[in-house]
Amino acid sequence: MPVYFIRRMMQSVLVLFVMSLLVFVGVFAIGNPIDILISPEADQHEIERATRALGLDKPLWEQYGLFVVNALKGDLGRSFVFNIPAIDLILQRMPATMELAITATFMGVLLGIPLGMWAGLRPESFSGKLIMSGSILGFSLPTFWVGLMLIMIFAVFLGWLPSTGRGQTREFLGVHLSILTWDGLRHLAMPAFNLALFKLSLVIRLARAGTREAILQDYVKFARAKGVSSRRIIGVHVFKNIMIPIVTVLGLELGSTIAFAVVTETVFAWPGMGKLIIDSINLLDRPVIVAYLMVIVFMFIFINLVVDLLYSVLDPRVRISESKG
Amino acid sequence: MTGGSDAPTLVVENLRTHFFTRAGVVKAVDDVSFTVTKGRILGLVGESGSGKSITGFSIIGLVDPPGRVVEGRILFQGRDLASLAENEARKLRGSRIAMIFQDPMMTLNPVLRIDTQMIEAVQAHEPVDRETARQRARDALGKVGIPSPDERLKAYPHQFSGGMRQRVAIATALLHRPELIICDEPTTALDVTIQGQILYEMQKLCRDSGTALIWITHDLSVIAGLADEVCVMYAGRIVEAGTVDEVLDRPLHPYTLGLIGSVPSRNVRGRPLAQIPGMTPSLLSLPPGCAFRTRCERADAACMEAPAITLPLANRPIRCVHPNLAASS
Amino acid sequence: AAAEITIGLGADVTSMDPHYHTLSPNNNIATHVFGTLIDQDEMQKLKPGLAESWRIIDDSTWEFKLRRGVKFHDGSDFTADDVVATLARVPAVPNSPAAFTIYTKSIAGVSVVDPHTMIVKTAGPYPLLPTDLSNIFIISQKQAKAATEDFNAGKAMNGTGPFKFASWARGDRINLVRNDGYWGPKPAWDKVTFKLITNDPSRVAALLAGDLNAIEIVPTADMAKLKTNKDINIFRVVSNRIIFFHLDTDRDVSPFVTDKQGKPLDRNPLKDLRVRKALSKALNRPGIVDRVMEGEAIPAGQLLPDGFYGTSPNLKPEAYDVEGARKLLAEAGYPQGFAITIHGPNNRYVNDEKIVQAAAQMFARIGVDAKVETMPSNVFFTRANKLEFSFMLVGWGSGTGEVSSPLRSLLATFDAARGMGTANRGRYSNKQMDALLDQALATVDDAKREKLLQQASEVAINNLGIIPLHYQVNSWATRKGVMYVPRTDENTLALEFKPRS
Amino acid sequence: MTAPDTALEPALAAKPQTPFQRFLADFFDSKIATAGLVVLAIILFVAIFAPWISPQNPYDLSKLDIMDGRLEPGTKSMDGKPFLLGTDDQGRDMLSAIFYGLRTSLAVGVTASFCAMILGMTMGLTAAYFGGLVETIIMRIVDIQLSFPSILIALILLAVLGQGVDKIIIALIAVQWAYYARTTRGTALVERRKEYIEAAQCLALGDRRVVFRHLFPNCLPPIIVVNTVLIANAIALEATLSFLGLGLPITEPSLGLLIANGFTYLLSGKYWISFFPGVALLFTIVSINLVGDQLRDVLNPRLQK
Amino acid sequence: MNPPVPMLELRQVSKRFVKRLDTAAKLGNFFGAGMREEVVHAVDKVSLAINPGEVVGLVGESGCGKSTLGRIVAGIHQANEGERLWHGRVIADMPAAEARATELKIQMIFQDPFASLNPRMRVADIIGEAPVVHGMVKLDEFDDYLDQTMRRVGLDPGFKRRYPHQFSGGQRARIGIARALAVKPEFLVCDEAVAALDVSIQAQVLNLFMKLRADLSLTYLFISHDLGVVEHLSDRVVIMYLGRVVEIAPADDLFRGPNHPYAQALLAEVPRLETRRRRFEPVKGEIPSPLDPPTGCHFHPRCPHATERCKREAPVLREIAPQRWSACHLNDAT
Ligand SMILES: Nc1ncnc2c1ncn2[C@@H]1O[C@H](COP(=O)(O)OP(=O)(O)OP(=O)(O)O)[C@@H](O)[C@H]1O
Ligand SMILES: Nc1ncnc2c1ncn2[C@@H]1O[C@H](COP(=O)(O)OP(=O)(O)OP(=O)(O)O)[C@@H](O)[C@H]1O
Ligand SMILES: [Mg+2]
Ligand SMILES: [Mg+2]
Repeated sequence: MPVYFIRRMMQSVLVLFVMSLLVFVGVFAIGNPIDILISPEADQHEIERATRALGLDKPLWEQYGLFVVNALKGDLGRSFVFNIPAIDLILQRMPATMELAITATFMGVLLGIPLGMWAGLRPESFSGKLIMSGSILGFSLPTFWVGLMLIMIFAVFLGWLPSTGRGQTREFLGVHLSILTWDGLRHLAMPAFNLALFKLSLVIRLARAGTREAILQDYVKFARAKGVSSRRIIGVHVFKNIMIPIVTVLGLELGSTIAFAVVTETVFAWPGMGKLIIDSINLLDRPVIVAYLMVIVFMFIFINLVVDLLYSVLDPRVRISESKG
Repeated sequence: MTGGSDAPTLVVENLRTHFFTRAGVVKAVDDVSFTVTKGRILGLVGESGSGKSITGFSIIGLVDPPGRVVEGRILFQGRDLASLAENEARKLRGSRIAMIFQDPMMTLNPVLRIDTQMIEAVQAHEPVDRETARQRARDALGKVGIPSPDERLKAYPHQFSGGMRQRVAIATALLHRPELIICDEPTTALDVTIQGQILYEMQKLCRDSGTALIWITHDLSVIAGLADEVCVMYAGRIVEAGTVDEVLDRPLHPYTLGLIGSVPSRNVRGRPLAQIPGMTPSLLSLPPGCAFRTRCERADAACMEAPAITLPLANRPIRCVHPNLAASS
Repeated sequence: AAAEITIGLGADVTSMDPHYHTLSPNNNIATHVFGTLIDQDEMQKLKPGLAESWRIIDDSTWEFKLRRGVKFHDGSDFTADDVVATLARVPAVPNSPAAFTIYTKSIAGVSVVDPHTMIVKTAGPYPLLPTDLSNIFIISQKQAKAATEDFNAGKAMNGTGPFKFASWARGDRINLVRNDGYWGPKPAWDKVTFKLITNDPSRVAALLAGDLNAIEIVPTADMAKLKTNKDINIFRVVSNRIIFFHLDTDRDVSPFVTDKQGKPLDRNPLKDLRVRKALSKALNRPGIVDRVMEGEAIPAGQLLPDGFYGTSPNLKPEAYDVEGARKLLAEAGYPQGFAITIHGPNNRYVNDEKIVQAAAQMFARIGVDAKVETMPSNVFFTRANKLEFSFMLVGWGSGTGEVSSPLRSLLATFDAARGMGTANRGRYSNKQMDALLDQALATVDDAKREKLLQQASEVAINNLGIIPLHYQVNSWATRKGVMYVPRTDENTLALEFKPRS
Repeated sequence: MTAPDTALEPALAAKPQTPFQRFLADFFDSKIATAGLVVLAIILFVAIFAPWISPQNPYDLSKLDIMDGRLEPGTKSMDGKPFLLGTDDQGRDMLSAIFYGLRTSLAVGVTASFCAMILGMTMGLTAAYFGGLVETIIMRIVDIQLSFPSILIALILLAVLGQGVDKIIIALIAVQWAYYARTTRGTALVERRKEYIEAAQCLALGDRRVVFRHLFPNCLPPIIVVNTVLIANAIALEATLSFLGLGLPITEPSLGLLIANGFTYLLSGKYWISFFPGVALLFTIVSINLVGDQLRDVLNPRLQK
Repeated sequence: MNPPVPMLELRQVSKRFVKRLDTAAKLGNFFGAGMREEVVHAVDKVSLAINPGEVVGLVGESGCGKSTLGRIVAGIHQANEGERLWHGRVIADMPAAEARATELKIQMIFQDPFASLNPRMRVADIIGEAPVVHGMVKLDEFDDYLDQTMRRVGLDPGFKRRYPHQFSGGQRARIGIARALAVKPEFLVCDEAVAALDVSIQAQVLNLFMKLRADLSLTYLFISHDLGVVEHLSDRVVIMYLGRVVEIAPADDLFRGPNHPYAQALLAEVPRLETRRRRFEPVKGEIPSPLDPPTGCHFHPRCPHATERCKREAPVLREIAPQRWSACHLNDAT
């Protein structure tokens, strides 16, 4: 366990270092934030003052050094645009994104596993083929396009669901969650489904492939030879086996789900941190970009940890503790 | 023991199991008949692909599509299994008839604990609580010689060696004291010393509880040491049957003869083995007539007709028009 | 039942601090909560706000009479001391990327005569002082030391405006409630919710779905459809924002002007007025307005729409004239034309990218091969400021509502120290224009100044220091039953939304 | 005995000759995959021959007229030619724009995936064959790269690099090479342990020969599968990036950019500007995925029967 | 009289497979994570001499290191310790060209008829690649050489344009043999070369081996877990248990009377056609994990004669009779 931690940490520190350097050089290369932020009527004096205020007058390496020193102290800098600590900004936006990503993942799992298992058990049937064709569609449709179609259908034409935004939230353990209110849920439904679509297809395929492979295994045949009912065989023997790849892949995918929330958040005006990063890139709000990357990396470490733990619960062959001598 | 000691546990009559594949019909089991008696071991030998496993699966009702039992009767204590509804068949599986597979690494679900897999086998047939079921599982493990069964129940399959797993599988098969156990090459993947242990357990079991056993293998030597009767299969058919001594000492069918000659043994040390030329034919494109015809030195025009089962000697059914009656050992 | 309105905003609000960042969306919210000494009406004409009246005592001294009986949201009285505290805070806000000091820099000193009278001294004659002050939000002296965080958290959101701050969910929504003690007309709404929906179609969809009562910045693409929708009202007014081409009239060799084979030219054709004229004539402004802008723009002939302070009645949009353009090009020595790259932002102005393409199409018709290169505004403005381009699409909104603003920033000869030509990315320079402008900026008399500004405009535009294209139209859409008074300054003021009676 | 035995001749003769023929036979086994391949072939044809079969060159601004903008499908232009699928806001014939857009999208997707494949494969093979420190370094980089969402890497890279076909290709390569490297290494490690590699070593055939003649060809099937998936991914990712405003220049729109461009007109009923490109994109990605799916089944030794 | 120089000799050869700790694990250990390197002593100080023309059988249970030893002999694995000699000369010390020529003289035949042939090469290339690369045949003689090699192993040269998947298991085994024979080896290592084949096919291939031995005067190291096959073919038999050689004996002597208790148990367990309905008497215990082998004599936990000494001290291989070597403490007592 500790070794596992150390391995992850070493990797992450490297990622952080590379990414932050990239962002520093990148933002420097893209443009000067002052050019965008400053009022067009500002004079030279005002421009210089603003440059100094944001610390952009120093040479790049000095800015980076300062950042590293501060980052080690836990300070990731203040947003140029919002003038609040970048990390606060992100943490404020994070619950919305996490809520979206996690709901989407759950949707993917809860719908995907039964569908995939069904298709895996009846690969030749019409329904099975239909599910698989659907999953290819899910893979292929661009998220943004689906998002707008959903709005068109469910909000504009049918008027069943609110079109955009986050809806009413309720505070729970210090974070605002929309999942706790009816209004919030209604707002969450479409964007979550939009984001879930890709996961759903993925889960369907994993579940189908896993099921197809599992039912050919001797242990399934042996279970049948024991006289165990097919309900139990599918529900326990097959299910537990297909969960292993699904949990692994989904866990790793949760990161990209969060990242791809950028698109969904843009379409549904969901006030998460994906939208924030796009805006920050547009406004060259470097501290926010860097802090965002940091947060993502830490989230990855955490997610990977959870995945590995879950993995070891599901698959006794790879108990983490076993690598211990 | 009730009834006569020679009351047949299982009678298979004219069993045909075919696979309807896109490339054509695979006659994996083609007109197979035999009888297994209480407390005795029937050996089923043949080379790879000759239909031994499918015969076993047909009996226990686990032939998967596109395969299907197309003809024949499987009389288990008088009931025809071939015409049983799936639910009825399921009730028999594991309780009255059990099966053990070849690869001990694959027969146990790697992600479930041993106790889960054994308890579910108990509960599938008897409405007992978990504790009782666990008790039963523990006893069964003890019976097959697994030390400290209590702890072992909580283990996962990967924590066992191959031989131990095979014993777990046997213990699972024994949970309901079945009248018939079908063993599909259960020792092929194991080392000789471990194979010895398993053979020992099975022999003891047969002797003590009078269970009838079908032992599928391609290894004539194992059959020689273990079985009472033997059926030799070739290309989906039984070509010769009889008691072990009779068949091994006086093989009538040229194939059996060749098979015995192929086994390296003390008698032929250093000398070329009496090999059968050619290779086993594909079941998809069997030559007409006797399937062994193309590899047989005795083959002639008469073999163009598919040979029927004959009884050239008492109790020695054989499927050949030119039985090797002169030979004796 | 309480009257509520939910309004969709098209740009994100970054801070509640009214003096942190002079950014339209921020200022828009501040306008609701805080008051200014001088207000701008929907046409950006100045009108009394917290100051009931003001007058010039001499060229650099102004007297302001403050409104009596005005109370802050916390109940305290509004006095001259609050103004002093405000003016003191403006330069003291840390980390500001764009400070409000650009509106206070002319002020040399402030003195309080009595709680409702104050004197403001400017460094020299500075006619724009009232205009500048209309951008400064007055806070209570109690909040003189408040930090930006305090405003963001709502603690310091204590103004004299028509609405009180209720809550702010960053990036999502802002909630305001009515200030019953407002000195001006009573707002029609008990509760106002601003939802931030920066994605255009989403905003429209939300309005159509009935989640919003009104939206700002109606996408031009949806205009036609919305106009025919019986449930929707549209409110439009020409804006103070002009879209134009800036062009390199300074360098002898300009980086993106070449001959048709891509080889550099020995002289810069853009320095030739005939060429500039030809390019201007080649632009089918009505076509762009009609097709690209869906009618949501007005062809431009000068720096601000007619009627704004300082605009010249003599300046009209250039007529579309391909033949004339070709002739002029031939006269200038380019009968075969030349090649040019038009640069433009792709996420800054309404349809910016499409306008550039359309212009390129039109230049092709007179033999000028135009390539198009658009980029995100962050890249665009940095490069433009480094003078990397030859011909670029830009826009200019005059917050002051008068022509001096674009003249000073876009057309005056670049002079960093004096703050002249700060956005003059073509480095246009004309002595005559500079002189007229300098004179105007030092003239306090409004009539005289207007005359000078008109003259300066005429010089600059006739000389094509920029090529004007069109004025944008600001538009709002509401669900039926809600009315709005559209504003040239792009502000979306809840006060101005009225239920139809 | 040692005489060549011919008894098995008839049974084996029925089988097709080369692995490639066998592969083809397996591939065309599935109707839906065959359909996918046909669609893909049509799409490829259109993409390659776009300049010759399009009614208009939509990338040539001098050929466009904004006065033709946003015409409905089927209407005639000012000079009489019909616009089968309508026009976009610039007066581009949608049909031509889709043809050219396909060309751009496919070119970007294929080029990027191909370059990524070369790079990733080299890295993966190097890592697998040499092992040791080289492997550790390469695989660490791969791990790091893969532990970061592709869209973020692309976003940041594109922000840094700016717009342009070459830029987006670079970004896509940067995003994708690691997948190839990981796949290649994975397969190579499996293949390397197979006995035929040992046999080649035992025959003293030399490292280079073993890697390129024996190891490499056997690593190809999974890479081909990954390649189809990643081409589809690259096309979709490019579309998404274009939608987010980073990506290709507006004057030479890809399908993604066409969709993004028409996105603003969806609510106003001018569906054709984004709908038709959307359909084209859909067909492209679906057909590639169908083909890839079937390839996966056919090339997967575990499912081979 | 000097003993004849063996054709191939191994001296005190060891092979360990180590799963190393990465930096993170080392760091972890620094904080007391207690990670250990996993070491498998696949081959542990094995000495072996094989004379020209001899067939030496190598038997033992799965995982005991037979294949590893075979690969060391064939030069595929490098031993961690010990020397490999060819006609009395250390191969590692030979000049590069000579070492290469020597390696070609020692060829290997593999177990898996599927995995041991490159699925993407035609039979002609599989067999003919090495001789061409090493310049052993001229191009114009290539076809003849190929045909001859194929015929020698009983393959129809008409099949040479085919791919491996178009052959049956027995034929593939023949292709593998032809591939080895094509470089004119003198010594063949056969690793379970017939284990995957059906009995009837197995007999064909075994016969082929014997014929080739006679025709080409080959020397074999024949690895198998099937004692019947080894007995049939070998002149001498080497028995391994968990990486160590426990007994070396001429085949006749061994099958008449094995010395080492493990050899005795092994032989007792072999099922034979001749013994009918015997009562099986199993060896107790499981095969220990090579990761964590027992102390002293590896066999002591399963040995019916084990003493205290067996637990502590590993017995060395001693010559107990002419040509017979055994590693058992019991031999000391007598
Ligand atoms: N699902 C299936 N589809 C088509 N043919 C099948 C299928 N399963 C088995 N067969 C065929 O049935 C025949 C008999 O198979 P079976 O498994 O009974 O052989 P076996 O004697 O048990 O061989 P082995 O010793 O290799 O286990 C084989 O030729 C096989 O090709
Ligand atoms: N490349 C390797 N890396 C790590 N361990 C290995 C490797 N090759 C072999 N081993 C280990 O060395 C031991 C001996 O392996 P080897 O293959 O020589 O056994 P074997 O006697 O041939 O077994 P079998 O009869 O199963 O083929 C085994 O425990 C195996 O796990
Ligand atoms: Mg079988
Ligand atoms: Mg081995």
